[in-house]
Amino acid sequence: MSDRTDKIREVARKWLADGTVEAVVGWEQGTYGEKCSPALARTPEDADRLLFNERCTNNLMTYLKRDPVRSMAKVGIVAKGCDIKSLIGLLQESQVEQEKVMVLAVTCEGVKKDDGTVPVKCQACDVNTPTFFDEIAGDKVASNPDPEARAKELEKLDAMTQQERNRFWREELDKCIRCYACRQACPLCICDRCIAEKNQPQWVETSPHPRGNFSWNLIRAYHLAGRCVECEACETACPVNIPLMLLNRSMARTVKDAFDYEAGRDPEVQPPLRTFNLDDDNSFIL
Amino acid sequence: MENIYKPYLVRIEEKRTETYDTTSFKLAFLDDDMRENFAYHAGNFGEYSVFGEGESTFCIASSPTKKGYIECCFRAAGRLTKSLAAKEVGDVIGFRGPYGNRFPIEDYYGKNIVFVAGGIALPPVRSVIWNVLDLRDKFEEVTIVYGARSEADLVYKHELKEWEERGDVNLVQTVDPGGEGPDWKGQVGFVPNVLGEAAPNAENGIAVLCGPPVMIRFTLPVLRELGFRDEDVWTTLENRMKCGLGKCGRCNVGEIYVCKEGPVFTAAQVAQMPNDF
Amino acid sequence: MPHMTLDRTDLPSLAQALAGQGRRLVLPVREGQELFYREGADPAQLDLSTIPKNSIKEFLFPKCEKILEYEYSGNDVVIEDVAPDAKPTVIFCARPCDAASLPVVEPLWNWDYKDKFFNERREQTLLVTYACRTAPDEACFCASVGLSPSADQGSDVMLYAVDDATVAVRPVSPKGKELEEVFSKFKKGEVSDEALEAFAKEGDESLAHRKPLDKVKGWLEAHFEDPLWEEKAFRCIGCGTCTFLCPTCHCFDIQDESVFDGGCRLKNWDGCQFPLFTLHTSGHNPRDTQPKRYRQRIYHKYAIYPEKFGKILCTGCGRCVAHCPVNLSLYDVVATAQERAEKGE
Amino acid sequence: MSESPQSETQTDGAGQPEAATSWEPRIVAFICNWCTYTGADLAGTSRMKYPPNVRVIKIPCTGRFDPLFMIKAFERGADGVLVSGCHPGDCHYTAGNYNARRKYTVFKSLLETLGMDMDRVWFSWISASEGGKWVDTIQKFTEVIREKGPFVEYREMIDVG
Repeated sequence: MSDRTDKIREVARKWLADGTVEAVVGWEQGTYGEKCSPALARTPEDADRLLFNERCTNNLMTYLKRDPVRSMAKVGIVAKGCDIKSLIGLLQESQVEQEKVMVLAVTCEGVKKDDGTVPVKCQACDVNTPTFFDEIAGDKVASNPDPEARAKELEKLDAMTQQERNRFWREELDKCIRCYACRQACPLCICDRCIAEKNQPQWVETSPHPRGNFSWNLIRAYHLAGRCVECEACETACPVNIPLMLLNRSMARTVKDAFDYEAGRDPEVQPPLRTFNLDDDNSFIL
Repeated sequence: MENIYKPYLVRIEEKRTETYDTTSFKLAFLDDDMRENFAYHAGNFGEYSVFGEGESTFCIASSPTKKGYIECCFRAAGRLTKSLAAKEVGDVIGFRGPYGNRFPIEDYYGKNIVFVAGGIALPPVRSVIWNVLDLRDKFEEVTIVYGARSEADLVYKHELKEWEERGDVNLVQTVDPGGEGPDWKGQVGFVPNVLGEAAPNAENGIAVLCGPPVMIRFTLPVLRELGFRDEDVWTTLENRMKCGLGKCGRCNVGEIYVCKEGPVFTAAQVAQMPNDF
Repeated sequence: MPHMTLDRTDLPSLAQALAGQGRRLVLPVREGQELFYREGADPAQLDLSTIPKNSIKEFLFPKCEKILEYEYSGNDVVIEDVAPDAKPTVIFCARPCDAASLPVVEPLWNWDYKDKFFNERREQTLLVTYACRTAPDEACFCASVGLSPSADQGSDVMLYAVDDATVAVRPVSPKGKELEEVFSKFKKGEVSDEALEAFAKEGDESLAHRKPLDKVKGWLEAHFEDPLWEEKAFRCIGCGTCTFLCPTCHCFDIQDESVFDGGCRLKNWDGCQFPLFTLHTSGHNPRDTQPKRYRQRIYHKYAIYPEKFGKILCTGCGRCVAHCPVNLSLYDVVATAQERAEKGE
Repeated sequence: MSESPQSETQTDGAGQPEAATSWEPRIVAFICNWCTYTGADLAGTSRMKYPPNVRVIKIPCTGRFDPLFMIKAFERGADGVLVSGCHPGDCHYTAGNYNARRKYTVFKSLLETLGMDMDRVWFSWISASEGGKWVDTIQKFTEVIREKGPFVEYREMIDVG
């Protein structure tokens, strides 16, 4: 791991010293447990704070959509393979100009959550060695994805009857407090003003009661269908532990099955809900 | 314990379209007792509600010297004010208040007063103006400088006429350059400049100033130049509010809860506040 | 004075007995990797291993509460006052930092205008607090804000796990003293005052590495504009987790919601970390950037509220430290302020 | 807002809790201006009869359909929602209905994941000449909903507090 840290610092220092970028977004040591925290290096000296280890869980791409990073002419960003998927999504949707971002990729064997467990995304990871970058830190890491890891998550839900699923989600969504941490953490929730914050008309009720919570969580998942790269940032941020990834994964599965599309793979490909095929499934329409 | 969030019901008795986007209401409490005894002061504000849409905060635009009703004036801009503007005479809306502090009118007795207002900020000043005019003997010179972007943006036009015709008020109206029509008889120019030219008497003087932040920023130096002390310049701070009761946590500027310790402050007090408004 | 003791294994039965007097029961239980205070949970599931993720705030100031009902008929409107849903409640094995949050926010709900929704719930709530012997989580810093892991502020009854098998009971408030009878049914023995002294000592020791935060207010008052805010808060994603998990954050929104001709007015949790919180209709926003909003949170807790109500609006529970998704620690920020004040910067 | 489900369902004054005996299925149909609306018109001018349980909301094209419309309809007490527009290949705007079809696919799956009763959500293509298909669809849908009864699962969420 320390090799990667060294390389990150070296590249960041170089970019900052020669003015390639205004700043480098990376991780630094946090102050709670082993947690790491997002860091903004503006000078070559700052670069020495940057590091990489298995607790670098944050998807830093979320900073591309907010100030001060958004207003910078050019920015360097340290990213794991999974984080780069988000960047690809942003590029596909013209939310980020490729010339404005320098990707300092880092190879990764998988990260660990606060509770020490390995996220599903890491069990299913096939981008341990990123392929889309300007510089890369770390030696090649072979991917050994568990093809069932994602599907296993959905088994429980699939086994339920419609009524059971309804009850399950009613209970889970009742917990929602409408803090919108899921949205804030998500690198692909890019609207300047979210539908939940528009009040003329008030499409989504802002109150954290069952009706409002259902609408909000449904529309959040819908707006991410075909876009979500399953980085798990939303679920990690959720202060009331709603299993948001179940919704996101279910959407991803539908998009894969129906349109043979996986988010975050190719910046040149059109996202599935921006295009169509003449022979898309028509069987459910009378 | 009483429900502090429960509004009084008021009926719209008169509705006037002040400008293309501004409406004023004359409101009467449904409750006879409230109608008789509702008391407030110039500078107080209220929470006006359209049930089903929510509440919005603005001042009471009428003078406490007028009994039996309250008036308000607002621009249809957001969800609430738009639905409020759609209400008609006879409709019932909600009102909570009066909240906040006040202009200390008694302290102005025996003094020269200049009112400076811009655009939609006339209503809070109007409450003080009528309060002063209804007790006209207690004050010396009264000057009103009122400006808006254009003629169409001037509110309370019928009252401007009334004030103009009164011999005991010096009314100076102005519109921004380009905002004047062919029949415009007032001044053309920005409020701070027009105020400077009008040169109201700062000797023993009080200024009451309301307007958009940019107007206030440029007007304060002019008032100082004319000789007004910051302690004698009174203004109101606007902040987003929900409860009006010092609880919901929105409106504070530093340790000052605008809804309770405001909205009326002197320029001297405002200068002491952190730049958070 | 000796204190009654009971068996630790009797805690669930005690909870049941307290609830049996017509009270709804709230207690900490495990859900996945974390603890939560839950209403109606099975007392047998009582879990005291660490501090719950949510605070007890939601039982006194719910996330969504009806404050008014209205119905249209023609031009007219009929409004109906709403009584708070203030059932008698026992919060069993609350943590001292949670219990202590109540006396902190009480003045806010009662200055001039008394909020009946909070007050009536407060009146109906019985707080049985489980003292921490040592700080249960790395994020804890209650000692820095004038409390301690075994503080009894706001509690009606204190429970002290004097050893693995024994829990000492100490009634604190008159309300708590009235419950002697219920507790005495579970009485197994007595311990002396000294047995409880260990709590104060060990509790303080476990937080010895935390700074006192007595100079923070002065520093803040002089540093409204400071590079610190940008430097720390650039990473803040504005998720509001800190405000919603905080036992003392009390900001709220008022919303109307209708179905057909009637509806209700609701008081919902809100937070200073959201841009919409202070956005004027005109488009002007006094706190238009995340660092400004983050600064407001720190100011409100450590400068504004102490100035206004004489108390720090923080009980050092550490939830905002532990659960911040980007590890932006409130403690680090105020400790930096303290440090700078000490150095005279 | 004049075409929104909100105003439509609000002004019809329905949705008050009814006694079981007086309950009638309430169906909201979002239909495109060019095909299905004209088809429904044709049904009307041809004096074909169909149940009055459907509230029609005209949208310019199924491409304009937003799942929020459906959610709002359910929030305001609908028991079933139909979305209908031009057949594939017939879209007045060339491809609005193809785009809509992708949206339906995703949204339908999301509703299934959330455990919504999918018998209450129907999609159809009905052309301007298919007045008979319109009548048929509405009849069948109304029957299905009548059999299922009020959308209790959603109504429970409507009662706030």
